[in-house]
Amino acid sequence: MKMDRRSFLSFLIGGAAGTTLSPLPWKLTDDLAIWSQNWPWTPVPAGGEVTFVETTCMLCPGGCGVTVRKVGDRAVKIEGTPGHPVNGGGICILGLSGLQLLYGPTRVPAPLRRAGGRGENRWEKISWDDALALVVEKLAALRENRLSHTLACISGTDGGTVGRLMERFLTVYGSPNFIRTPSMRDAYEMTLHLMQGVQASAGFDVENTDFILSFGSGILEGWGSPVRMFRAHSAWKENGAKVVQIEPRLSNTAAKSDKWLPVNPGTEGALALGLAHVILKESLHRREFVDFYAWGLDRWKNEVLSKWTPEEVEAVTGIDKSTTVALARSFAGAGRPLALCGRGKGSIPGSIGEFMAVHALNALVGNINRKGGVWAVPGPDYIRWPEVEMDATAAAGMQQPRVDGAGTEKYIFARHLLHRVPEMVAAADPSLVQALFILEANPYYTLSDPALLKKAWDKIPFIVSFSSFMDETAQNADLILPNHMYLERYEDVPYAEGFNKPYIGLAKPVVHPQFSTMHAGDVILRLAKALGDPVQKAFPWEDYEGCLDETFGDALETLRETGYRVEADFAPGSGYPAFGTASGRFEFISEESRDAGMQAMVQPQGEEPAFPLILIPFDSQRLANGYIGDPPFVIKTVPDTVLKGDALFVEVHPETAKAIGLSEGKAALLATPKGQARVRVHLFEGIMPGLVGIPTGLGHHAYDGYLAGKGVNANALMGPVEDGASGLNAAWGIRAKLSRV
Amino acid sequence: MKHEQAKKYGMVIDLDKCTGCGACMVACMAENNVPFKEDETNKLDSITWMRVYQLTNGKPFPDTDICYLPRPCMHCEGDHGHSPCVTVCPAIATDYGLDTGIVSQIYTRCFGCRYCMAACPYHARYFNWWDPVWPNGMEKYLNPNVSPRMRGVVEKCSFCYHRYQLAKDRAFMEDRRELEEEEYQTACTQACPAGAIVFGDLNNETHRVHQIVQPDPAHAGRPKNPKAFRLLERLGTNPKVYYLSSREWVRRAGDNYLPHEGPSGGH
Amino acid sequence: MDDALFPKGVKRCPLPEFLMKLGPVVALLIWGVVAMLMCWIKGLNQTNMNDAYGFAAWIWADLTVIALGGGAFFTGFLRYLIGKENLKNIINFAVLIGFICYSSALLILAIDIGQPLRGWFIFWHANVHSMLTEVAFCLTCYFGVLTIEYLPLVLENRQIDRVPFFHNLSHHMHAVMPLFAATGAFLSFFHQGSLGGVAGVLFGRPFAFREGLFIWPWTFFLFTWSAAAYGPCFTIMLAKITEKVTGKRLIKDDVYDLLAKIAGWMMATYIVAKIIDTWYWATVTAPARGMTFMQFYSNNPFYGIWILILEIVIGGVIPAAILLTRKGRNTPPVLMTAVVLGVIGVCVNRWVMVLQTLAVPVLPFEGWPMYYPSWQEVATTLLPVAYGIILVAFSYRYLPVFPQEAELNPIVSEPAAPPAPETDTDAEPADAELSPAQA
Amino acid sequence: MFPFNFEWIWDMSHLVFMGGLWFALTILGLGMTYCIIKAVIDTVQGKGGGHH
Amino acid sequence: MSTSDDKAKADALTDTGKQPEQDKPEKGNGASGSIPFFFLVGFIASLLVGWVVFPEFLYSEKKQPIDFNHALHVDMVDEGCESCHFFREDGSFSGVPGLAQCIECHEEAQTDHPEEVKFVTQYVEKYREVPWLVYSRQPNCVFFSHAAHVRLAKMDCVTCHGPIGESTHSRIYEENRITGLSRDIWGRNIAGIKRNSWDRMKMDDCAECHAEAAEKTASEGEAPIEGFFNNIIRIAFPGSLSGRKSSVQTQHEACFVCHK
Repeated sequence: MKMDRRSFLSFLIGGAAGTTLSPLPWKLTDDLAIWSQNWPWTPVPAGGEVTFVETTCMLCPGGCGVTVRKVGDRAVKIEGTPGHPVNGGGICILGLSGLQLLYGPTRVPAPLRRAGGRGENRWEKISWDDALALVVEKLAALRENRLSHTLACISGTDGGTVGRLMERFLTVYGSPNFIRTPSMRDAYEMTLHLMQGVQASAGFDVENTDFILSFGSGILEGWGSPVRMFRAHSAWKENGAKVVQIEPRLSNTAAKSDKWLPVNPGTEGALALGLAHVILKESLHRREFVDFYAWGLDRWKNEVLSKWTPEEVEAVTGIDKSTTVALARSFAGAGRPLALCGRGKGSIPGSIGEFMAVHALNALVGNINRKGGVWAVPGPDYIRWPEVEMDATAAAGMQQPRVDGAGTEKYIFARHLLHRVPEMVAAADPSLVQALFILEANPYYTLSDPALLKKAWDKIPFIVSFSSFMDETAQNADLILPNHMYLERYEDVPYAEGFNKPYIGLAKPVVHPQFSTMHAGDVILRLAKALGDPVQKAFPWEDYEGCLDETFGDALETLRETGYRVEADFAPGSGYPAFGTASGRFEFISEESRDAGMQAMVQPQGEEPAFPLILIPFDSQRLANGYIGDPPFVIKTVPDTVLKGDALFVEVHPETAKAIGLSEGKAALLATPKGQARVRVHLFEGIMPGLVGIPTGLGHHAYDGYLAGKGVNANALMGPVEDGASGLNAAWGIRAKLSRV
Repeated sequence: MKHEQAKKYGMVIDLDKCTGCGACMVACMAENNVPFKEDETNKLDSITWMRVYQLTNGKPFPDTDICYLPRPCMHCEGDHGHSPCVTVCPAIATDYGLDTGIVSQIYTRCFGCRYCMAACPYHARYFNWWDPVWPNGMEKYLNPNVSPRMRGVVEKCSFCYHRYQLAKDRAFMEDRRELEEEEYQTACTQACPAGAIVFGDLNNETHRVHQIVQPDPAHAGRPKNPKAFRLLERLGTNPKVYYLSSREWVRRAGDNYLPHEGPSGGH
Repeated sequence: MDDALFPKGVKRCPLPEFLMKLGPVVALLIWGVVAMLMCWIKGLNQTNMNDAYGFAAWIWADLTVIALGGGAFFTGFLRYLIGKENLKNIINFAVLIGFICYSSALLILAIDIGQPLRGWFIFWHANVHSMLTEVAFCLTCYFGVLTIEYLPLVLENRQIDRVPFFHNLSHHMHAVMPLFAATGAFLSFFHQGSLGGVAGVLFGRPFAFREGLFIWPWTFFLFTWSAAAYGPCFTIMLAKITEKVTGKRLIKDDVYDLLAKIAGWMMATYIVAKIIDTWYWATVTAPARGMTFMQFYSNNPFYGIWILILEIVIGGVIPAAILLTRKGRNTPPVLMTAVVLGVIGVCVNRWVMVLQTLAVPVLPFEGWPMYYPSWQEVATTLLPVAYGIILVAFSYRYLPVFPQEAELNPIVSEPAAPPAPETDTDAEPADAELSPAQA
Repeated sequence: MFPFNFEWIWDMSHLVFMGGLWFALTILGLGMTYCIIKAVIDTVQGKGGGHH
Repeated sequence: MSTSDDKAKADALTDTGKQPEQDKPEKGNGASGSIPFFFLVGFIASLLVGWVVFPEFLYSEKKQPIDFNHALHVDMVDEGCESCHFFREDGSFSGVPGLAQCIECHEEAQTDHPEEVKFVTQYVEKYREVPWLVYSRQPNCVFFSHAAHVRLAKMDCVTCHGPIGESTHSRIYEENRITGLSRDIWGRNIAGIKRNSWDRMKMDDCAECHAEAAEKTASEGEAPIEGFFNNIIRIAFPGSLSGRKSSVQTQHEACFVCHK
């Protein structure tokens, strides 16, 4: 029979009927839905046994204890270690993101040798042997030519075994140029040296104070050990401790404080002296300390009484005298008052005058080395390695002045002056630095005055980075010898910033190294071996772990278990200890350096008419601005009033903006004597008119697509300002011009 | 739940302590496999189950004041579990559990109509506009207890329900059914460096949340603590997230008030 | 060429010309399809929607076309249940428009959801408390009804009609049509309402929230009402446009007049109800949640009070007034103005109920998010329009959509001459005689 | 949508909502079936087209 | 749809039979006799495709890397299933044993059984995990607590996993080409009909058991007569008397009880 149109139609209808009565359409519908619920390209995390590893976070000097949750051999989450002396179970935004650094795309996968020009970011992978051979060859040659002192190392770590190994390596190799990255630690150490005659770092008994007078310290922005400060802050809220924040911008700390004093930028030191004036004038100071343990008060008193009257202070700082007087009284009247300084996170040292003025306030109320006060915490004592035997070359090299001039009689009290290095290197010919090591630091990003930096950088023929990450410095090096990152290695953390007790944390390998990396300690040991005696002799250890074992002895076991060691009952002497100064007392005016401490303020670079405004950088917990850049999670939390797309917002007071003809979100050109950048403006009532606030930690061009190219690097618009008395970098801002585009 | 008394898990966030550091946001993202894009600066398509808002009192310099307000899902109880979002979901992809008081979101049931987002006045619900992508290798840190979401579905804070599940499993091994307060804590609570977040069972007098807010059963759990308030209390969403602030302007910013009204008058 | 397919007794332009005229519309259709595929394959990141605007252009288009398609159910309701016989002359067209609107709505919904492959969950795992479920169910069912109502018209195509089975089928379907129409009306009343409910039940959104009757907020009834009022306007508008395009009168004025009059009354009563509702909401419902009326219309670049005036006065009061006067109804330009204003009014109402609902900040510390559609959204929203035009064109060409057409346009048979474009070569005297007889 | 679905509850809202729905569907279904059957019968009897 | 009376007229008009030739309707008896036949052909053909051919295409067959003899192992261990599929202290369930566990006994081959030898040489010696294909693997959205079922509810493994412990060979693993899940989830029967509690592992199967449990608790303490009527209701309206549970929406357990 013939198949005509109609029979075909009926065939189809029959087919349709049959199909609906078969599982085909229904099962297919269901399975497609299930497919859409389990798309092959959506990852399914593997399960497994859950274990916890307690280690120490090394992303900042905070020294927090962290516990890593593992599933099988994967690290899955980082959390604070409960009951830890420093952070007591809390953790900060950066510490939480550590795993994104561990498994992230910014890791340096293997030793890399530069293939293209510097900064072109073209690399070739080479074996560790070849990589080390390259370095050895270079170093041997330098030593041959009596140029050992032209080897320099910029290190983000010192005091711990790795830092000390590096320092030891340089010493026995014959170079004095071990340079620590700058921070308020430099200023505080110098302050303690000058006023108390001790070689120690400053610890703050913040848990027990009841009145906090903060001269621009970002207590809630990452100053000191961030988590510890947060916890202290919450404790203050509970037990009613008062916080007075002195800074020109309404930071988080200022917003949380009981009183915010918007002071003219850079005049914090003047206010401190003004307060001292009132205290001394009304003799509110604590006699039992001042009379028996202090020296040079009278001369200092005269100085302060004559120079820093509340009227004078009002003129300088913009804080009216009644406020100053009231503040001085309440500060001195408090039970355990504590004055802090070091702006923001304290990543720039600051003027020694300011630090001494603030420290003098603490002395006036007698809370030196007392409960709720400032404690002098001795440096780590656990490293007792045999003295190095230097040969002639080494000795000669060590006799050479340091590149940064630290220790030379102009900068007699300074130990590290990294900010001077670019200037010095750029100036001299031939270059004072022939080979540069960079360990746990990212100077190419953090140093200011980019033009000068570039000039100096180009004059250094051989630059080796030990970075685990492809940061700016690594990207502009000749050779990268990637270190294990902190979750893959053993390393002792010799101290916790601002913690008032001697403390050692231990970082432990949580997971096996993810890439072909090598522990910086082992690299140093292998370099030493390859260089042969006398260098080799100074390193009598098989490998880094062997060194660690020998250094700590039995203590290492307990460290491995608990992850930290702390002298819980540490008290700096009973009551007031004898001070190490010449006078054996606390010196209001240092006998060693009479002029130090008198000049409390430094002026910003730039001239009025050309640069009518003042640019002040500000720090934020959500923006890491040191060696480590923001991981994806952290950058995600940055508000859209700071970053939108790739555009950075600077904070300007509405009036100031209006004067320039700018409104919210408008694009503008920000120019300083050191550089310029396109920005957008965010109108903020919380910033003093006449200022421009710029967030730090952005403007990276290295790292990954989640961070690179976003915003502007504040350091690139700044320049170092040398503090006359100390040589430390005291730049708190720079003159600037904001114009429409 | 025959053997167990019903829980009502809730949270109280002390805005005086909150420093706006953002640790809670990241703790949440890390715990719950929240994806991220290269550009997250458009906050209208940026998934943050826990979002920290910045509030300002709008006063001129130098009287300006700011306050940070972390906003997880409020896990509204509404009227007998009829929270704004739950009742509107056409496919029962979101549900209110009377046993825990937690509003669940089942990603595989959700087909992405986004009605729940329209219903939520807190913007606590987020849509996966993109397929989640982790840079090569980074998927290693993903948490197996939370299923990664696919493109085209809505997700939100779950009060880390998986932690409740795991805690119960642990309890079962010891033949327990009831959990101790500290056995079940959300990731943000655990992480908050300021200790500003307290989490627990609002029905349980021994739990801190209960003691702090003193929920008033007569008025749908409205806090008796004068410092405490809830967001958009007047809408009748009956949230289980409470806030503490000693500052009047902050408490006022938590809800809409007519000029003559105020946080106290509003009640 | 295709003359054999034309309805009896009417002229149609030659096929090439017909296709040529459709060309641009087809292009538009293709553009829309491309955008649609992009949304399905790449996901909804192709749109400008975001977490603040979970609903946007698409849902607005959905609500709007359904409101405008309301002409079908309401005309059917009047024709079959109230017995307005005369409406038989426009109901085919009304049904056609309804069919287009509802099929479009379903299509748009299928694009709008994030996981189309799971779309069927809304039926299988239905949550009966969700207004959206009600929408989905009634929408689908009523679409079925419209198909059933549209089918006989298709079967009446001269060729199809020759197949005995189809002939009989359409015959019998006519017989039971009132039953279908009744069911359709029942379903429509509910889903039109539930669309209103979608916004009205959102007690987290003071701008949209309304109290109501049992589970239904007032918006529920307002939506049904407005659909009944504005749907016919849309039908009239399109019918008029079709007449313009074809250059023929297709429907007698008394039909228009009747429908316009009814629409006018519906609109008038609706707008009164709407004003009362708005007033109550502005003075009682919203303030109870701490929101002042002007809060909803200020501090943002777009949503000003003008939008309310446009909706209620220009899009409601004025057209209602016009349609209530015989003079207004019977002067074509005025009538046209009225229906166009009406259509605008209902579009604005749906826009407001969808987008402004989401735009109004509820948390005091949030701002107004603004939104504009991406080209993909625009294209996919225009897709139904293109498809609609094409379907109308074909239906008009091959189906007896307008029973009165032949009568209104008698064919004067000419001596055999080179066929002019507008001459129906198939026009036989028989047909010519037939046409009057049909009346 | 069916009593055997996980989501189904024997409560008023389900009975009313789904009841109404199934009611409508039944009417449509029966109506169409009626039409088709009648049409088939007529066709077999040779009615329709030009033939009766 | 013009009205029926129009139709009547139209029909009447067609009677005048004035159509031109080509308009003549094809006579019913022409090919139309074959219409039912073709209908049947299409009907049966599609049924065959749907019921027989389709399932064949839907699933791909995979062999386990090692043909594992459960029966043999069960005899040798003393704690039954939990000897290898054990609980960890934190309440999590180990599931399929990892290599480390197997090595405890299979450091080197104990017999010369080819499968064991293969296992030792290919996996133990190379320290490679065995890529077992898990018949009961659920999609990632499922949270299943073995502790709750085995420890708390004291359920047998067999209830869900069937008598796999008695198997002497690993059966073929059938993978759904679309979903990537094991056929055991939907069940071997394409229509989804099951005889044993372990024949399917879809959500409804979990729900079924949970509902029964709920009904049991609900029916406890019913007076005999009451129980009698209730049972009738239970049969008529399944689940209607299982009593309200934690989920506001479904009145079963809250969704999060089984989903993550």
